[in-house]
This record gives sequence, C-alpha cells and structure tokens, in this order.
Amino acid sequence: MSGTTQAAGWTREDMARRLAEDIPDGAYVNLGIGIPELVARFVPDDRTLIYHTENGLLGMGPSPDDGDGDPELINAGKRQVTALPGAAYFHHADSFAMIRGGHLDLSVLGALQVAASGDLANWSTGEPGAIPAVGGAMDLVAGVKNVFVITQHTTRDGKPKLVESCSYPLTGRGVVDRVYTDLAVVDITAEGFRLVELAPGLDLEFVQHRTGAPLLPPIAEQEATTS
Amino acid sequence: MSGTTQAAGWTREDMARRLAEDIPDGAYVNLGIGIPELVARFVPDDRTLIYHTENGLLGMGPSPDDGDGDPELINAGKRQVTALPGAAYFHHADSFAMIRGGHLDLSVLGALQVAASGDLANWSTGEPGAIPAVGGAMDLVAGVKNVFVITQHTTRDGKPKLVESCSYPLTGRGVVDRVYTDLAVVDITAEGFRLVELAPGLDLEFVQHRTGAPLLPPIAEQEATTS
Amino acid sequence: MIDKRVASAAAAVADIADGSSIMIGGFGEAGSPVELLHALIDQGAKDLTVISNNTGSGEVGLAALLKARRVRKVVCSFPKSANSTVFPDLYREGFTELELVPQGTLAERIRAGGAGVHAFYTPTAVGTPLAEGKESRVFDDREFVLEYGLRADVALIKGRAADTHGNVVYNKTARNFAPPMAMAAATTIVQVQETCEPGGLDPETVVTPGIFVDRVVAVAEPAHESALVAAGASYP
Amino acid sequence: MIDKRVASAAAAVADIADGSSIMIGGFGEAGSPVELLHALIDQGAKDLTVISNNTGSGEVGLAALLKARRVRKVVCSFPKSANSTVFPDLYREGFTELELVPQGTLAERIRAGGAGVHAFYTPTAVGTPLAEGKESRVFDDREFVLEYGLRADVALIKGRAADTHGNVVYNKTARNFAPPMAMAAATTIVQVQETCEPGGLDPETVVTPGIFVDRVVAVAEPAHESALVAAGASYP
Repeated sequence: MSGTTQAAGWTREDMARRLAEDIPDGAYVNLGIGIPELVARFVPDDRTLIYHTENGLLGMGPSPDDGDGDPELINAGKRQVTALPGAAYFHHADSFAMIRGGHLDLSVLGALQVAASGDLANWSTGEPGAIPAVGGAMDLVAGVKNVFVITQHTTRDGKPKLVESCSYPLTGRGVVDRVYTDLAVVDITAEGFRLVELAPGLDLEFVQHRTGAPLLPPIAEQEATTS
Repeated sequence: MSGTTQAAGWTREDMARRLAEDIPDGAYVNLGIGIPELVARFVPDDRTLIYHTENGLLGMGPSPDDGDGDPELINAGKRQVTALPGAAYFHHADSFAMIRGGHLDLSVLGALQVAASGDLANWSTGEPGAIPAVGGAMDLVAGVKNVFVITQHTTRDGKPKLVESCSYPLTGRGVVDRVYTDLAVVDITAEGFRLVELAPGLDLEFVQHRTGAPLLPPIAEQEATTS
Repeated sequence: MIDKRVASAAAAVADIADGSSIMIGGFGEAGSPVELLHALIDQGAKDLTVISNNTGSGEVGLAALLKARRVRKVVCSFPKSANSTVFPDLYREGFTELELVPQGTLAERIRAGGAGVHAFYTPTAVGTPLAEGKESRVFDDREFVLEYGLRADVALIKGRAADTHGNVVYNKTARNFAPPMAMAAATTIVQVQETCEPGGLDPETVVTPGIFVDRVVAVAEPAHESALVAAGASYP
Repeated sequence: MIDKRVASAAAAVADIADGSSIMIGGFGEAGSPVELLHALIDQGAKDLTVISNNTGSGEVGLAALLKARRVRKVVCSFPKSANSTVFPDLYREGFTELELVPQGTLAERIRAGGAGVHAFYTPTAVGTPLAEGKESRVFDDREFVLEYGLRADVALIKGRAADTHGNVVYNKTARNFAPPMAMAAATTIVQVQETCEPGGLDPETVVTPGIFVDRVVAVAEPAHESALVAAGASYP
C-alpha cells in the first residue's frame, strides 16, 4: 500500500465540488437527500442549473430565511425551500413522468453499495424488522439520463461500498454512470469500475485495496501503457 | 300495420327534448356532433348540466354572439363556443382520462346502427375508398357511464338502424344503454331491445315493423300482461 | 344549482364505511388534509386501507388515524418519519400491513386508476425486490414491470381554493398527490381555505376540474402538522 | 443563463431532418402552429411521419405541408375536414399512409411516450376494427387492448406565452395536444405570442414546465387557419 493514513482523500465538500464540476450549464438536476444536497453549493458561478424536487417543483431554490418559509413549499427531504423565478409547480404523476420519461439530465444519489455492473443499492439493508421505505429512488435511477453516486468509498468499519455484486437489496440494475467518493472518481463501464481521477496524494493501488472489485486504470493511462 | 303515414313520430326537436328529460340535474354530459347537440336546447330550466367537450373544456356554453368568438375556443365539432363561469380548460390526455376513467355521466351520440346487444356502429360505413376517421367516439363509448344514442329509427331508404347485429364496423361492443328515435325510446337490456315509450299515435307493431330485431314491450305493460 | 360545499369536515366524512379504501393527499405535511383526517378519527370508520405517500408524523393527522387502530393496510412509498413511531410500531405488531410501492409507480398507478388505464408497463423497480412476484416483460431489449391502476372509495385531499362546482387550485408543493387522487376515488372530498362562486377561479389555472370533486369543505385556517408536532399535540 | 428563445420560426426548424417523426399540436385550427408549419415547408424536410389529431384544412398549415408531399405517414384520429381534400387525395393516391388511432388512445399514447410508460391496457376500441391485430387481454372479466407509448423526434406546438426557461401557458382550447406532445418529443419547439423573463409567469399556473421545451419562437400575431382558408390562401 502506497498510503496508510485514514485521513487521506477528499472531504464531503471536496466530493461535492468535484461532482459539481461535471454538471453542464443548463442541466435539469435532482439532488438526493444528504451529501447529494451539498452539490448545489459548489456549482461554478457561470452555470445555471435547474433543480427538480420530485414532490412537485422545478426551479427549486435554497432554504428560505428564517420565518420566510411556507410549510407547503418543501423539498423531497421535507425541508422548506424556495421557488426561483422561472419555477413551475406540478403534481406527482407529472413529476414522475419527468423522471421516468428521461427528461431530467442528472440524478445525484447516495449509496450503500454500487456494483461494477452499475447496480445500485441505496434504500434498504434488508435487516429483519426494519421498516422498508423506498421513496422515489427506484424511479430516479430507472428514468434519469445520468445517475451519479456520491458516497464514502468504504463503510464506517472499512468495508468497500464499491463491490463486485451488491449484497443489499437493489434500487436498480445497471443504472449508475459514475461514482464520486472521498478517494476517487470512478466510472462504471462495460468492463467494470474504471478510475477517472484520484484524490490528491493517493494512488491506484491504495484505492484498489479499498474497492471490492477490479479498478481499471484511467483510459489515458492505459493507452499510454499499451502504446 | 297500425299506422302508415311516413310523417308519424317525433321531430328531431321532440327527440332531443325527450332525451333531455332523462338527464338528471348536475350531470356531466358530452354531446356528440349533429342531433345530439340539439339536446342542450331542451334541458329543463330547473336543471344545470355541465358540458364537456373532449378537446379540452368542462363548462362549455353556447355559441358566442357574432364577432365575440375566439377561434381557439371551439367544441369537438370545431365550432366556436363559450366557457361558462365555473369552466376549466385541460389538455387532451386529461380530457380523455375523464372520458376513459368513467367520470362523465352521459355521452349522447348519433348512430349508423345499434344492435340488440348494445353494439354501436357510428364512425364508418366501411366503404372502400372512404377516408376512415374515428375521433373520440370509441373512447366515449368505452368510458362514459351512460351512452344514449339519438337517431332516426330507419335510414333514408327505410332500413332499420336498430338491428340484430351491426353490419358496419363497430365503435364499441355492448356499450349503448338507450336509444331515442323519431318513433320510440328503446332500452338495451340483457334480453335485447325493450320499448320504453312510443311516439304519439304509434303502436308497438308499427315500430317493431321498422326495427331489425325483436322489440320487447315495456316492463310495466309486460308485467300487466303476465300478472 | 350545483353546490358541492358541505357544512363541515364531520359532515363531509360522515358516510365513510368500515373497510373503505382511502387515498390521502400530501407529501410529508404539505397537502396533508389534517382536519379531514381528524374528522375521520371522530367518525370512527375502521379496517381502512390507506393509500398515501407517507404515514404521518407525530401523533396528529394521518399518524393519529393509524394510532387509533383504524387502518389495517397502507399502500405507501415512504412509511418512515423522523418524529413518529406510530406506523413502525403497528407494522411490527402485525396490526397494519404494508404494500411498499416506489413513489413514481404509486403516483402513476393512481393516475392510471383515475384515467381508466387498467395496467401499464414501467421500467421502475425492474431487478429489485419490489418487482418480485410481479409480471414483467421485455420490449425492445428492456425489461418492464406490469403495474395496475389503483382506485379507492374515497380521497381526502387539501387545496387552497375551490369554487362551488368543485374546481380546485393548490398551494405550491402541497399539490403533490391530490390531483391524481381526486381522479381515482369514487368520492373525492377536498378541504380548502377559501371557497368561491363559479367564475371565481380562472378556467386557465384550474388544476383539478370539478368533475373529479364531490364535496368541498372550507377550513379557513388549517393546522400545520409540523406546528402541531412541535407543540406536542396528540389527536384526539 | 438559460434562454431558449430562437430568432425565428425558420431558425427553430432549421435542423429537422428528412424522415423525422413530428408531433403537431392542434385540434382543428385551435393550437395549430401555422407559422412553424410554414417554416417547415420552406425548410424542405421530407419523408416525414406526422402525429396529429387532424390533417388540416384548406391549403395552409398542416394541409399545406401534406400538399407539398413532405409527409409519408400520418398517425391521426380524424383525417377529414369539410374544406380540404389534400389528405384524402394523397391517401387515395397511396402517397401518404394512415394509422388511424382513437382520439383518446392517441392522446394517451403520446402521454405514455413522454412519461416513460412503455405500453398500457385500455378499454377503448375493444371489439372494433381498430383493435384488430393488436394484443388484447382480459382483466377482471373485461377486455383491454395493449397500446404502446408514442414518441417523436420533434414536436411543433403553439402556446400563448412562454418565459425564457420554456415554461408555457396556453389559450383556451388551443391547449389540447400540446402538453403531452411537449413531453413526448426529443426536441420540442413552441411558438407563442409573448415571451417573458423568468418570473413573468406564475409558477402555479404554468401548464408545460420548461423541462419539456427546447426552443421558443415569438410569433406575436399568429395567423388563424380559418381566416387564411376563408381568404382562399394557399401556402407557399
């Protein structure tokens, strides 16, 4: 192993910033609850994204100032938000028509596990006695054009979250396009996980060691090696 | 035959008036093009009906005064209409959701043929070379709670339009509830055509003679006969 | 004269029978018809099936209906809430059954039920436990699950304003499930802050046409679930 | 900065390729995007498939596009008009094929295409010639026909006003097919009488959210088909 410190890698803010860089101007984006929500803070100033919240709003803005909110203007995480100029409200069937019909450009979600095939598990650990709750995750991954996952590379006890095959119940099969972790940016390709970028100071071996399936080198590097 | 004059029976206005009597207050009604449209003129003053036009309006009112119309406010017959207080506009998928979903109380349609089983043919004579055109008729008969047909009892050359089995292409199978003709009001029942009411001066035999399938006597009369 | 207004929430829900299926609008507290739910608790109908995105928070509104042990089954996408253990307790006890449906599939099944579409093929949930036991089919090399339209005996929803014909407009994201639910129930009951005569709403901006609405109840100042929960309220 | 406005109808339709499938809004003349249709005639794309409720009137708008022999197939519910023989002539000649679809099934197929619903079961047309050759199935003792979602390369629609994000509102019954078509096309082009900045439309009253719209063209005083036909106009 070329690095041993547990502190190596990106912070959550770094991860969100790195993901935000990859979102083109004008994209229609749905950000999941938790780390995905951070992404909105780091979108470069020269880009305008339009945020969709599946409970029925396009053109979602930030949280209101204290006291200015309306309990009936909330996001999918049930927190109060605002509506920006150019917003539109619609009902749930129309909102999920947008999702299922492939009209959104990007869904950013958290994950329990991502498989090398692009399978995603992010809604249930399958524990007996747990209350199953799925919300809109299965709809988002089935319908949105691009699905980015943002997650720690490993669980709190050090197990890989990028795996050969998900052990948790799936949210969708072959749906993830790219994963942003604290250690790396990883594409899902026909050949499996492929490294796009490493966090500063890390090398492929370090990240491979913390990944549950083969991690291919970046395309450019591979080409350089084989040419 | 108990009557021989061709002039016997109801006028179109009489037919429309007779049908209008059977529509309850507050009903949501779709009137087809032609004779069905006449019905609106004869609704008793103490009843309010709400008219649906399948191109996207509930609460349709009469034709506008000359010069007051909007070419973008039209009915299914593409004639200019008005919108009454309490009206709502909606798109075609929503409009036919109302129709297909069983939300309208009554559809009034013309007919080429009605079969004793309630089959309706009203969109095509199946002539070779004719341009087929169906519009919303198949949706209306498939979805609306009650389907009333208003039509002459026979064709111009005297052939029955109430028949054992339709020879023209069907609009729907087993969909008609009641037929209002110039000679009679006829229910479609599990046993076939059953007379509800005769036009003044006519008797069952006269109407039966002009009907292509057995015409049962009215329930009350039959009960009187058999008791 | 058409006038769908009824005098009170109690009158609006008076005839709901034991064993009814009831669609309840709302996503979280936005659009939750709290006053209609409380009237339903008072009314006493039991053995209900509830179709709703969530299972309520605290011990008010939908959570209170559950807590009163009136609901034997919920059809739902997200039956968890940070501040309510009502449903989890009933579920673990085995009193209330859960049919878990992805949120978009739930919305589309309700819309299909209201639109006379008997069933439809959707890509959502393919390959997941929520598609297990369901019919699936491949079209153009992609797999789809067959899902069925959903109807109910009653819908309880919340709007901002309605006219006497039952045309409804909503407030912001409180719209959520109400329009499709209004289409899918045999009897749709809406509580609104304001009622008006026909002509009081612009026909271009009506969201739910009156044909989908049976009863309108004015609740001028509806309670906000979050405020009730914050105050520690428990209904009844 | 998002700004979906384009300078002219010509610019809006410039990249429509031969062989494209094109949804065209309108029921009769209400909502027919006459200026976009005329621009498409000028542009020259041919071998088109047109999905539209009608086939136009006179020799303007959609009828003119047909008359220019640009359309090889129409998917349509009512291809007849009191004052146009354009489509009947092309149909009898065998130049333009017809797929006849019941009006509500057409609307629902378009909505399904836009909503990611691959196929659905409908009661409409069961037992009629329009169900022949189609898969059908009995659920709960009633027969339903399987119909498929419909998508297109382009939608040409007409609204009343739009903002630069592409949010659209309509005028009266001109709304008709436009909202589902906007959802079902890869590229949706709307002509409107007025454009405005974001914030110029009330978010509660937007009918077609901007996510469904790609290009907005201002046509301040659109021609009415009936007026053109009455004047004996023929395009080009």
